[in-house]
Amino acid sequence: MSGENWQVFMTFGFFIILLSVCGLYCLLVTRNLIRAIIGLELLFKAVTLLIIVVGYVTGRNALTQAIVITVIVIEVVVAAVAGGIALRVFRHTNGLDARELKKLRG
Amino acid sequence: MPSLLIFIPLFGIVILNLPFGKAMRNAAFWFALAVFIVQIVLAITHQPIFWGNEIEQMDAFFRVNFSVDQLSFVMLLCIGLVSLTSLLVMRDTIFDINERFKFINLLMLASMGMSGIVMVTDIFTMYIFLEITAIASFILIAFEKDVYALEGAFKYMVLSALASVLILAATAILLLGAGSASFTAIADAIHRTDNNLIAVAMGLFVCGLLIKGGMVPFHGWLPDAYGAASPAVSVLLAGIVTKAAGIYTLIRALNSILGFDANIKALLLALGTISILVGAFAAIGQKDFKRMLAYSSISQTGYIVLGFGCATPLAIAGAVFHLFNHSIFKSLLFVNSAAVETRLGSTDMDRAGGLAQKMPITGFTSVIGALSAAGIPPLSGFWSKIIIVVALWQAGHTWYAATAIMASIITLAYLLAMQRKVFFGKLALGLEDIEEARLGIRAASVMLAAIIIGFGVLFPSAYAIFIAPIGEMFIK
Amino acid sequence: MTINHISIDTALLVVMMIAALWTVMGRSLLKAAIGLAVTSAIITILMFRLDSPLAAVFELSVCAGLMTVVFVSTISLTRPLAHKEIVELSRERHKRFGYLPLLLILVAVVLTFVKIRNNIAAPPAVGASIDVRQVMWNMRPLDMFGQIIIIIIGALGVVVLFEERKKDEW
Amino acid sequence: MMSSVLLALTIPFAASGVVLIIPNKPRALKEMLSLLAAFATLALSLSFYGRPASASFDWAGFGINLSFRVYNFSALLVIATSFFAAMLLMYSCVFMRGRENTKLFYSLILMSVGFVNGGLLADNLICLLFFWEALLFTTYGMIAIGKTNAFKTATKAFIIVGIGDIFMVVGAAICYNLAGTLRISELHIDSIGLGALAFVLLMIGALAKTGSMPFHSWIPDAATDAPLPFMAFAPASLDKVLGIYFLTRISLDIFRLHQESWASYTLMTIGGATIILAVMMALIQKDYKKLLSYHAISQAGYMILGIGSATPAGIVGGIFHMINNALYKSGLFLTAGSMEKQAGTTDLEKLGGMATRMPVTFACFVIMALSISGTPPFNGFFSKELIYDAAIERGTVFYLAAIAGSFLTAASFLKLGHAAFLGKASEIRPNIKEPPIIMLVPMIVITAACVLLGLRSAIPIRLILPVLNGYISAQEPLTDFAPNLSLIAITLVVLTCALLNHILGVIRTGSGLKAVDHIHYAPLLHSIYDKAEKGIFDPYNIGTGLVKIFSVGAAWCDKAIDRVYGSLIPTAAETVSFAIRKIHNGSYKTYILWSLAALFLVIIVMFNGLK
Repeated sequence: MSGENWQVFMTFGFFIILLSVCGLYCLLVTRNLIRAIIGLELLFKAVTLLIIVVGYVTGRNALTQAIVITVIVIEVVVAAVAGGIALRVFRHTNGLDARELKKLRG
Repeated sequence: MPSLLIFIPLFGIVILNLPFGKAMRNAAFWFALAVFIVQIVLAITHQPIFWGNEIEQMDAFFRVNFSVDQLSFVMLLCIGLVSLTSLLVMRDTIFDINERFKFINLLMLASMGMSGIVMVTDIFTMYIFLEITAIASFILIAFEKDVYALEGAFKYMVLSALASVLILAATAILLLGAGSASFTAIADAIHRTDNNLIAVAMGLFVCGLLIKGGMVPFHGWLPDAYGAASPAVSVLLAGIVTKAAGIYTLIRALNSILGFDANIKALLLALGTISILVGAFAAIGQKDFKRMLAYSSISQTGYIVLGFGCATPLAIAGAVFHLFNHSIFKSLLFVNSAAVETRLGSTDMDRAGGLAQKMPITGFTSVIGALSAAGIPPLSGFWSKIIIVVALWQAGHTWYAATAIMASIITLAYLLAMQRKVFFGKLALGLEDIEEARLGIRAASVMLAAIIIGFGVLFPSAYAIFIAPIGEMFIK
Repeated sequence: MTINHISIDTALLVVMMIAALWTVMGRSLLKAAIGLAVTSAIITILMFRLDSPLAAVFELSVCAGLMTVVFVSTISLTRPLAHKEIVELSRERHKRFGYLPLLLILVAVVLTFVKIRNNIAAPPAVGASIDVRQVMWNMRPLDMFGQIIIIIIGALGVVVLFEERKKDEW
Repeated sequence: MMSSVLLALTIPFAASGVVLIIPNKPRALKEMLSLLAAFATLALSLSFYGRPASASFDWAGFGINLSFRVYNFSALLVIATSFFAAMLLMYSCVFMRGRENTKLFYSLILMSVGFVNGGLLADNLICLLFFWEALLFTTYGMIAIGKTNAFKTATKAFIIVGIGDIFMVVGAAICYNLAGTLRISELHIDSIGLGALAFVLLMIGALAKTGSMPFHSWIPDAATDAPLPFMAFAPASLDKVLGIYFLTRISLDIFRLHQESWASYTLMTIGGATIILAVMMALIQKDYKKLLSYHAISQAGYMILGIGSATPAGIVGGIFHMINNALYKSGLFLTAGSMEKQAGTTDLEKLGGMATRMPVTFACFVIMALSISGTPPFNGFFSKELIYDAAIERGTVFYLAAIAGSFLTAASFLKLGHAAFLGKASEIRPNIKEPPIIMLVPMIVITAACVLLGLRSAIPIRLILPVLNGYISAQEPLTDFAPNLSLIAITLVVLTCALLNHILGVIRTGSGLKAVDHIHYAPLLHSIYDKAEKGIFDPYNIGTGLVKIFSVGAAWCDKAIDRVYGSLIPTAAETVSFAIRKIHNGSYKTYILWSLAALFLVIIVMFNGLK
């Protein structure tokens, strides 16, 4: 791979890792279920960007764009279903506190 | 024509959902039943007209590229059997016609996703089918809509999404070297390049699959999801979903994509052993029937992964056979738990007792299931475990083999404790008028018990037909 | 792409990180949802700059648009927290989320020490200019069917999870 | 011939399956069927002798074959097994009447016969292990059928024997690694290094099956909880047959034990200790079945001592003793069964004066008791003499242990016989009379066999001698063993002493059962006995000090071993289980953290590679 492309890949890679750390931190620290889902979305964003960068540096934009479109569809469906579950939880516990979801243990 | 396994149910679901009134909703059950039975029959007979490449028009029409080998056949058989079981259990646990209809749709979609997983030849398409199965599963878990089910579903969703991210990241990095997402291209790229990044991608990929498969320490979601789901869903999840999504994909990835890398083998051996032990020990003290079975499931999956980590043809054949056996006996035990749950209203083992007197079929089949899980001759579970252990010796992994055998005793201990608490001993107070489970559950448990006994007794021929060819697949 | 291009990209990436930080550390849920949309929008620009226009359009319309709608509607369906609760929460939040920038700097420092050899090379592409639509419809039709199935599942999921039932007690 | 080898397995298995599925009534149907199967197996096994054969079937592939081999030794033992099975089934037909689960019991007995035959005939370690393990489950099942407490006992037996089996499995694995084959007839390994470890592991397996110390503690428990025919069947005969068979195979064929090896001394020490400790425990039992069960352990010590001595006399004596023991021990258990059936109890304090009411049973008991004590001219005498012969050749200590065991055995049987059959007639149940003829026939047949094997002891010894082929070099002539007159004299003196001791005790206390109480409640020992359950030991007036140390040691060993199996292992497992359940705290964040930690580790490992 040419040095220039490699540099692009490395630069993007650096920020992609930072973005996923952001998402993971959000997922782990928050006590709100919707915010946890937002953390997951950040992770998905990071990985989408990674796929596009790979497409760019290998010159296979067509393939990676096709992949990314599918990933985006999946992402939305996951977010919708997760939101639905959070909504249900809200209806049962009257709150979105992740600490409520500790009844199953042991 | 393997694509028909995906498209016929898909079109069926679309048509069933058209607004044609109640008749469609009643037909859904029979349609699903027919689809699953046809899948079982085709997987057993290896019908060349259906699977063969002579009649390509269908696949060519849809421009899909499926490939089916021995391993896929075993998996398709499991998928058909467990989905059928789940359907039969559903018949006796969900009675509202609209609920039933939605459930059947989701069940067929999940089953379709799994059939896709075992037939694809492209890493990204595999990911899509994984996602189909996963999303359908967590909707199914949340189907119950009590707060426990929601909790289980949410945990599964979070961990599963994390796994998706890992798998996608790995796919992206592998694309960097391969330029195409097909198995062959990626295998070629891995073979060609010696780079840290690619190695890390392999690690990410395997970790993603291990989360889906619920191996220790990636297993946190599994007991909650299995335990909280409604009976029919537990059967499906424990029997096949995690196996198809995590374990089958793992062996496919190792064999067709990543190759048996030394580091990954060491990783799998270690994780397999830890899973066996943690699962078994955690199962000992459980008070809830389903939760105990869930931990037991982790432990049994450990055996399978241990077999993969050993990576000799015999070990992999044994592991795949154990995968099949596990699908059958764990489904059977979950069907038994469903029988208890429908009659007792809960799966708390302390509340049950002496149920075998009132529910003889459930009691008897649960003994068969438990003994097969513990690896007792001549039931089929024994053969797969012994093959794995023998293969481990032959490969020189004596300590792993010894651990595997020791854990087998723990398995027997907790399963016997369960038997004593739930089915034998004195009849618990207030259970005098309890009845045997309904027809669907009974039929499912008898069918699965018959398979366990049949495979155990006819092991040599079953071995020759199903298992040995898988071992041969891996001889390089 | 010249060095100049890379610096523009880097600047955009830094902005993206700031948006992400705002998303995570912001006080209200609504702001977090909007922050996510902003992050998404910046990623759209990056995708556009990386010669992936179709994906960029999808990202913009679906992720920045549709997803925000999903989140905002979910947030509005769940009861907003009382004001007092928010104040208490935000005090706590500072403690818990204050470490994120530190963590990010730490990870960044560690990453600068990681060296990866540049010996990965994909085999040269066969047909130089294959269109996205061609890839999607001719080469990867199974993905399209997968999307259809996923959307059906999503629809079913929304029906199952969002529907009101008399049985629910609240 | 190939198919007939398999028949020794398939007949019992098929019968077992059929018995399980046929309807409960008429009762005679299942009884007839199981008897028929047992006698058919016996007839078949008789045809095996002197006709070596082998059969092999492709089984699991990858070098694991289902291979069988008939040669004189295994054929002899298959005959013995089938004989016992036939006798005991006949006995059970009456004994088990009116009890629950009889169908399952018959089925399990037949299945065990199949498994034991399989184990004896197997010529492949994996194959042998398979049958060996399978026997574990039939044992479990048969104990669990018994009284309410039986489940716990069954679990205990299962754990103890299971642990032995695990060692054996590992041992077999090492053997395979060293020799590259799993065929027993081709396995020859030197007992040094890993080979030594393999020997120890396999030996532990064999000893655990035989029921020697320290793997014995389930047998006395089973005596009270399990159905009686099981006791006569498994611990008294089949377990010994299979365990000693395997011990002989590993000592003679696989590892070629030689006299000066550490292994030989280990075996002899275990044998000697088992004889003494178990018989001490037997001495003070106040229950017919429990007393016999401790003897079942003690007698195993003689066999192990004999085989461990690695001398021709010892090996032949050990095997001969195994057959003899199986005969008289199962016979004695049958007399206990008659007592239980007719008198309704086996508590020695309640029994008494049965000799006049059950004369046939009494006669059988006397002959077999004389036999087990080693009185000429019964079979036990001849095998014991051979073992003494070997023991004195290898070291006086072992001989002393053996002869002391003989003394205590005689003393305890004098006590047992006196308490149960003589003395004041107790009136626990009116009209106690002989059991039905079908129960008497097996007893009489077994007693007759004891007498016959004693009077014609040369015949069995000649049948056993070929076992040594290949072990003892051809130069040494293999003839009958000449009797050692001085040893015989000592034996007779010791037996007389035992008799005198008993008479002395009876005169002092006036009761056969309490003949030993003066030692029992001696001021020095009183507190120890009180502590170690009411009257566990009954040492005699000679060498009180020495006996005391031994007794305490034996009681302590027994308890400690019991504790390891009964509470230490389960407690450890529960603690680990509790800890594991505790860390599953229900928060998905914890689970994500675990995953991330593992992921991080994997990334580091994959990035740098395992060096």
